[in-house]
Amino acid sequence: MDKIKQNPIVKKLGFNRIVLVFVILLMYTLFCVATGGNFAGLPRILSALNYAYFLGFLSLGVTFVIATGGIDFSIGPVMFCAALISGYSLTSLGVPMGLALLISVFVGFCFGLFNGYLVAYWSVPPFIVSMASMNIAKGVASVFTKTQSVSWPQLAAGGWFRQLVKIGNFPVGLVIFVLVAIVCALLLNKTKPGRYILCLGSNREAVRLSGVNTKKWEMLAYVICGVLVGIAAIFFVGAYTTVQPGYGDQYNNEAIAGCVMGGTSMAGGLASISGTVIGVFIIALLQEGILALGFTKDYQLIITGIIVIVAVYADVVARRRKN
Amino acid sequence: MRKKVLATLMTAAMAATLFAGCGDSAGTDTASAGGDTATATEGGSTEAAAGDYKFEIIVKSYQSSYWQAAVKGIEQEAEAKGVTVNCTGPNAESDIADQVNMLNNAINNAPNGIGLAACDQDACLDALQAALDAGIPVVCFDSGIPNAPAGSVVSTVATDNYSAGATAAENLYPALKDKIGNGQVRVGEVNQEATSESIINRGLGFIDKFAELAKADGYTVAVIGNEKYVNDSKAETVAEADADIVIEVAVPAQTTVELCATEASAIMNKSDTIGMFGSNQIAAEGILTANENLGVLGDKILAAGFDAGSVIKSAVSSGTMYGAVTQSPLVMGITTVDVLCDAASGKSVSDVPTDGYWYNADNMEDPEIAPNLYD
Amino acid sequence: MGEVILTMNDIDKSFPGVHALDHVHFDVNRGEVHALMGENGAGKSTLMKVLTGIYTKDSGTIEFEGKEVEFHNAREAQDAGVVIVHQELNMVGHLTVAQNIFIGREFKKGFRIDDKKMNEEAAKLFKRLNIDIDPTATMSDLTVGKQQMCEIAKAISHEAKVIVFDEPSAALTESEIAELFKIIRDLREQQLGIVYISHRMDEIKVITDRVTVMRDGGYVGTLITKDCTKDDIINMMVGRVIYEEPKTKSLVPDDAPVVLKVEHLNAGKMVRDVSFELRKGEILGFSGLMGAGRTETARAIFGADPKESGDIYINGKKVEINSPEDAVKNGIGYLSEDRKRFGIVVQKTIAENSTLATLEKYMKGIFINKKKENEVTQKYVDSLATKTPSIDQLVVNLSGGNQQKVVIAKWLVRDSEILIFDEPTRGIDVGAKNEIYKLMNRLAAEGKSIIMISSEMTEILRMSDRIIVMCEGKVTGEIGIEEVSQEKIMNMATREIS
Amino acid sequence: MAGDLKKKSIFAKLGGQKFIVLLVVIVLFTFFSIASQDFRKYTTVLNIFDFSYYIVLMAIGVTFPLITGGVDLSIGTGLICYSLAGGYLVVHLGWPTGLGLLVSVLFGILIGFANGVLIAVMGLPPFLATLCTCMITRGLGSICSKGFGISWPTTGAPGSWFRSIFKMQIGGTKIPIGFIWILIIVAIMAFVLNHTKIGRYTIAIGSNKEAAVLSGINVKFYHIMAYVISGFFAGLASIAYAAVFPTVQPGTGAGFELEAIGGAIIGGVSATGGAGSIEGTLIGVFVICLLKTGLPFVGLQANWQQIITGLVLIAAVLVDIIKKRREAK
Repeated sequence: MDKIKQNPIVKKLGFNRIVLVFVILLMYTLFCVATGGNFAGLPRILSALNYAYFLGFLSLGVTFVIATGGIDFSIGPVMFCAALISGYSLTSLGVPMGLALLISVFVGFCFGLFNGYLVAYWSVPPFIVSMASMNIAKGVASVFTKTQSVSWPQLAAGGWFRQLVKIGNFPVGLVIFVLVAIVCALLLNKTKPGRYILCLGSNREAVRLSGVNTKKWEMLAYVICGVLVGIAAIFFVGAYTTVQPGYGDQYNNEAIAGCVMGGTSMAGGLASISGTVIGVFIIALLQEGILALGFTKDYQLIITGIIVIVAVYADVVARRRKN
Repeated sequence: MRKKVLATLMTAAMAATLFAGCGDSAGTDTASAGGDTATATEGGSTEAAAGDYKFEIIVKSYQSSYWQAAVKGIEQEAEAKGVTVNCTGPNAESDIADQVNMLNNAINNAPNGIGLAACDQDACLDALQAALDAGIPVVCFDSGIPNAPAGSVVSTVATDNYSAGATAAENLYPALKDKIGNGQVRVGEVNQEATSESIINRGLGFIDKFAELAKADGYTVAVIGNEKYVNDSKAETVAEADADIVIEVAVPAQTTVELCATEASAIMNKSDTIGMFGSNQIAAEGILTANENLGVLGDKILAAGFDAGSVIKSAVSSGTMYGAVTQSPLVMGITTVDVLCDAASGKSVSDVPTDGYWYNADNMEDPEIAPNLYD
Repeated sequence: MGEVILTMNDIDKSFPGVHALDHVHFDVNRGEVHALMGENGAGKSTLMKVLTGIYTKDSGTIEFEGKEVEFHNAREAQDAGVVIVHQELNMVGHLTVAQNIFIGREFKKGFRIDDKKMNEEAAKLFKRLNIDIDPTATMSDLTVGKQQMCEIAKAISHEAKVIVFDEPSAALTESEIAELFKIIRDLREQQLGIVYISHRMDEIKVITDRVTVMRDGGYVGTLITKDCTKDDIINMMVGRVIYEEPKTKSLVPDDAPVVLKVEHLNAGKMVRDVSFELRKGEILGFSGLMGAGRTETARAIFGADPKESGDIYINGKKVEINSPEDAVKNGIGYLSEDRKRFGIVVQKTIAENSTLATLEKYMKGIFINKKKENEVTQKYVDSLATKTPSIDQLVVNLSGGNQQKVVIAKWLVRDSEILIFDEPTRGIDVGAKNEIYKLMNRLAAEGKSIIMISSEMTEILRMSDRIIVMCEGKVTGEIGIEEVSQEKIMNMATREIS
Repeated sequence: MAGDLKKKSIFAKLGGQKFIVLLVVIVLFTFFSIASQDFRKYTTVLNIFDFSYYIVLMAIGVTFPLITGGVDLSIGTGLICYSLAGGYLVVHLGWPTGLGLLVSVLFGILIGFANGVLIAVMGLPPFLATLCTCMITRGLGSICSKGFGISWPTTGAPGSWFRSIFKMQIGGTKIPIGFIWILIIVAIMAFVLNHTKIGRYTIAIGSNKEAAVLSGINVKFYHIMAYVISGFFAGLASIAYAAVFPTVQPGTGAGFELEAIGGAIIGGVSATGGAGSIEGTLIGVFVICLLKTGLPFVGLQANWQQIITGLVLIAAVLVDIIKKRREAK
């Protein structure tokens, strides 16, 4: 085992990630066998991808927050809030499509700023900020839309934004998602903000005492998260058309699960964008597979819960061994 | 490090065993064991005998007993006809995205037909196009999808919700008539949300009919509360201060019974309230929950509900609730399967309206009504 | 002196990368105060933690009252009668004094905890020990010294047969130390076995019967206190290590300019009206008891904690320092006493740590210039002789001394002119210590100005050009290296402030 | 020296934050009473009580994990899950009501124990572990009831005696005896927190876990106990929920925990652990319940309530943080 891990190619790619990719392939094969071959084929994959897009952007966003050692479980409701406010502006206030998309990102940005400011500058514990902004996001969305759901237009009815998700059967969304993931990976690993975010997640005080304005960078992590949540909103409505006020919490858990499964440590400081991407694909595949096997969503919730527990426990054990 | 890898592998293995285990046991919601996979790969094979048909049915959720009755009807009829049905539905009526995934999944299973009670009328459009392309007929029940791609939805089996809502107003208004005219009175309406077509139509049907009846008697009406309903209502209205009758529409922040109850009790606590309408099972139960403390129903306030279920039924029979409109989910379920069979065998099918019945303590036992009062 | 009550034989313990205890022998008799001495990192605390079951030993035996024992946790040791007063305070701040003293063995009336009885018992205990503390006071409201006395009272209140004091006097004033000694003598009368860990040579001579010296995790030897001299002990402690020659006079030229001037600095209870000057090329020692406010002063100067008032001048110019960011911009670098918490980012590489304070210099556009970063890291790894297989090594895998070098490198990369070394050799093995000393002298010679906070008297006496002594948040004295003595410093450090 | 410490401010003597929050409750009540004549009714008070029981019970339970410095997010979906499981046995399998209720509570204890093991023994971060059990209970609840909503026996029906645990009808008036039970439970749990080992060690774990370990306390056991208490009270809350509301719907419950945790924190439980009180939690929950019941009376739509609750929560924590910053100076 150690020998394999020392192999330079394996080292470069990351052993865990290779294992995770194998898990995906294994799962896919299992589903195909269990459904008698019915699972193979483009439609299933496209359907799984629909789920992977918005979840993926949520996961990428929350990866930055978890990297600082924080947590954000307002992302689901904020995503819905962004989709509702921008969608309402589009369908009821006559705002042009392009601007509506920007509004969505802007709403995400605002919540990111709000969360980040309270966490970084006022040291309010992240989970409390999350709880509060989750309520606020739901409330603001329903006040703004007068408690109505919002349906974004179909492609034929001027909904060109749907081409961001797919053109014909070509998954444009996948291309965009991978590109954004690459930008995130560069941002996290190759730039100053990313370096500071990771370092302060590992040891906030040490970074602060090195003369770094940790508050600014910590807040930035939440802002990046917010922007990605705003983008997630676009891909959510691109795939599922309608959002309803008052909801969205169900996606928090899955987004955080994807991130944690990919090897991002809940203790902060260690984060892997590629891991998150793979983690998200595992969850999307799982949900598609569970449906294909004829089970309800409930089983997916339970299995995801157990997988996260196992993944985090593995992380805890690994850290214990190191210290 | 090695442990981490081990744990990851364990996860995979565990997931695998879970699936393997699941494979053996029949899914909780599968009506008959789905052992034989449909042979048809492209669309429904029209030659197949009725016994070979396999249908995918997707309900809005299982939360209320309304759906339990519908599923019962579907399963009954499926057994009688010897077809295989597979019923699923999201956890809650608000899980729109989950339902879309379920629909896509159903299409990918290539059944002979799909029965769909859509949570949202717009969210399913893409999937319906896909069903059309795959040649799978879709029968909508409970709620229609007005903008569906032509040819995808072959039939809609649903109650006319607008007129069902109106039915409630038609029956409630005469009972309240005596109380109207001496100063401003208030009639409350609780809708669990302002999203699904069926609920909105019921709510609007009630408001419009009530206003129409009031106007015929020379009273003025104001509609206040949730803006969606206020704006979409076709009723002729005046300013709140000038109105003889104020119709107040409340929508809770989430579709849960305790929030419906909070909203209901706020209206029922007002001294000028004389009537209440709850536009589905959850909203009607919310009104009854609020009444547990207020004790105003049946005497100071007359309430009309919608749907049945043990809670509403016992309230109606005891006179706490003046009456309610029930649809016939059982019949709807049976009809849906019939229509699906017809569609799958290539017969031409059309929309089937189902009825909404007004029931109160007096007619609950009538043979026409009783079968539609599910628990 | 009575019979042997506790024997530790051939104890061996390794941590990843460190051989913490190398076949150590130690024993205590009834009615004896046995000192355990050694430099920081010699393994004294580790040995005691092995004894009380906090660490598991790799090999060796422990005999207590003639029977071989192995405690698995602090509770088992306590129940058997082996109690430890920890160096770090282990108090539950939200509970009261009495609740803390009896935690884990509360008096009960049925289900109910009998707080009244606990308060009475605690009051009795304090009375017996002649300590003036209110048992109902909330622990976090007490001064560090009082908390330490509570800790001692708590240990005594157990039915203890052996009590280990791990540097009990570090936070105590002179009168409190006198009380402590009275208590210890009482306990000795009662035929308890007492282990006394301390740095202070004077105390050792006053209170102990025997001295065991440890060095680098190994056992050096045991002496009868009254038969040996201070120098005997020091020689055993220092051993093969040859320190930098102690300074006998200040090496700072008379005309060296003042680089840092602090005037009337106030920050919380621990920094009260502190003023001093630091000159170019000087090593300014800060001495005092634990909790005297030295670290707090440093943190206030560095902007790490908010200050209430006071002016800071750098090179004669008044500067506003409200955050570490400001301090770093003004050329100050701070090496914290708690390296793991405040100094290094352990899960990151040497390179990432080295450029933490200067990242903007190593950018290419928006990306980090990895090549340049590696070059500068390598340069300082070489010049500080940091022992590491590569600069991509995670800092967590380095030894304490090398971690400290990484922190120093961070400030040297930044080219900081003023360096604050807070306990620079804490937790560093003896060999590496000397390297750090050499390095500090080299830096001073190169014209950097250094503030060195240290609790080790030897360190203060050997390294400083000038010494400032603090007590209870105030500067209580300033002495040049020429006229300094340990007694003088202790006098100033324990001066009661009325 | 010792004498100085006894001098506490009048503010602290009155109970600190609890006192302020109590004032807030009174101010809110007065405000709503003045603003809406319909609010000033006995029935409104009854309503506030009815809708508060399950939140109060959850909040009392979650106070323990919060004081240890953790959190329990699984109580909301857990409550629904336990109620569905018990209800399914009663309604569909014909078990006696009492047994069904017992199953609900035992289920709660079981999940609480699982949380405790994950956190105290396996060392998972509390909010992540309970987030997972939150997902799991949500799924389990639906599976237990086969996805269907469960209507526990309605008032008057056989087996509906449990509904009168919380509300008794004497003559024509309804007496909210549930509130008396709540007061008794608060008294008991306040005693447990302040005068028993479980409570004492819960505080010790939250304040300084290391010290608790070194004092020889079986920290793992008491850490688990904090979550077992939380689970037990979620089980009790599931009974209160079933007794007040006619139907329990699967797929709901997410969000209840936020009201409970929010109430506890408004009531003075430190968000970082170590400090808190049961009385404070009770008062804090009433702030949330008053807002929830009162805002519709002053004409604010339900959605505003969520925004205001969120802001109140942040305000409560900020007050605490600012106070601590002042003290540090």
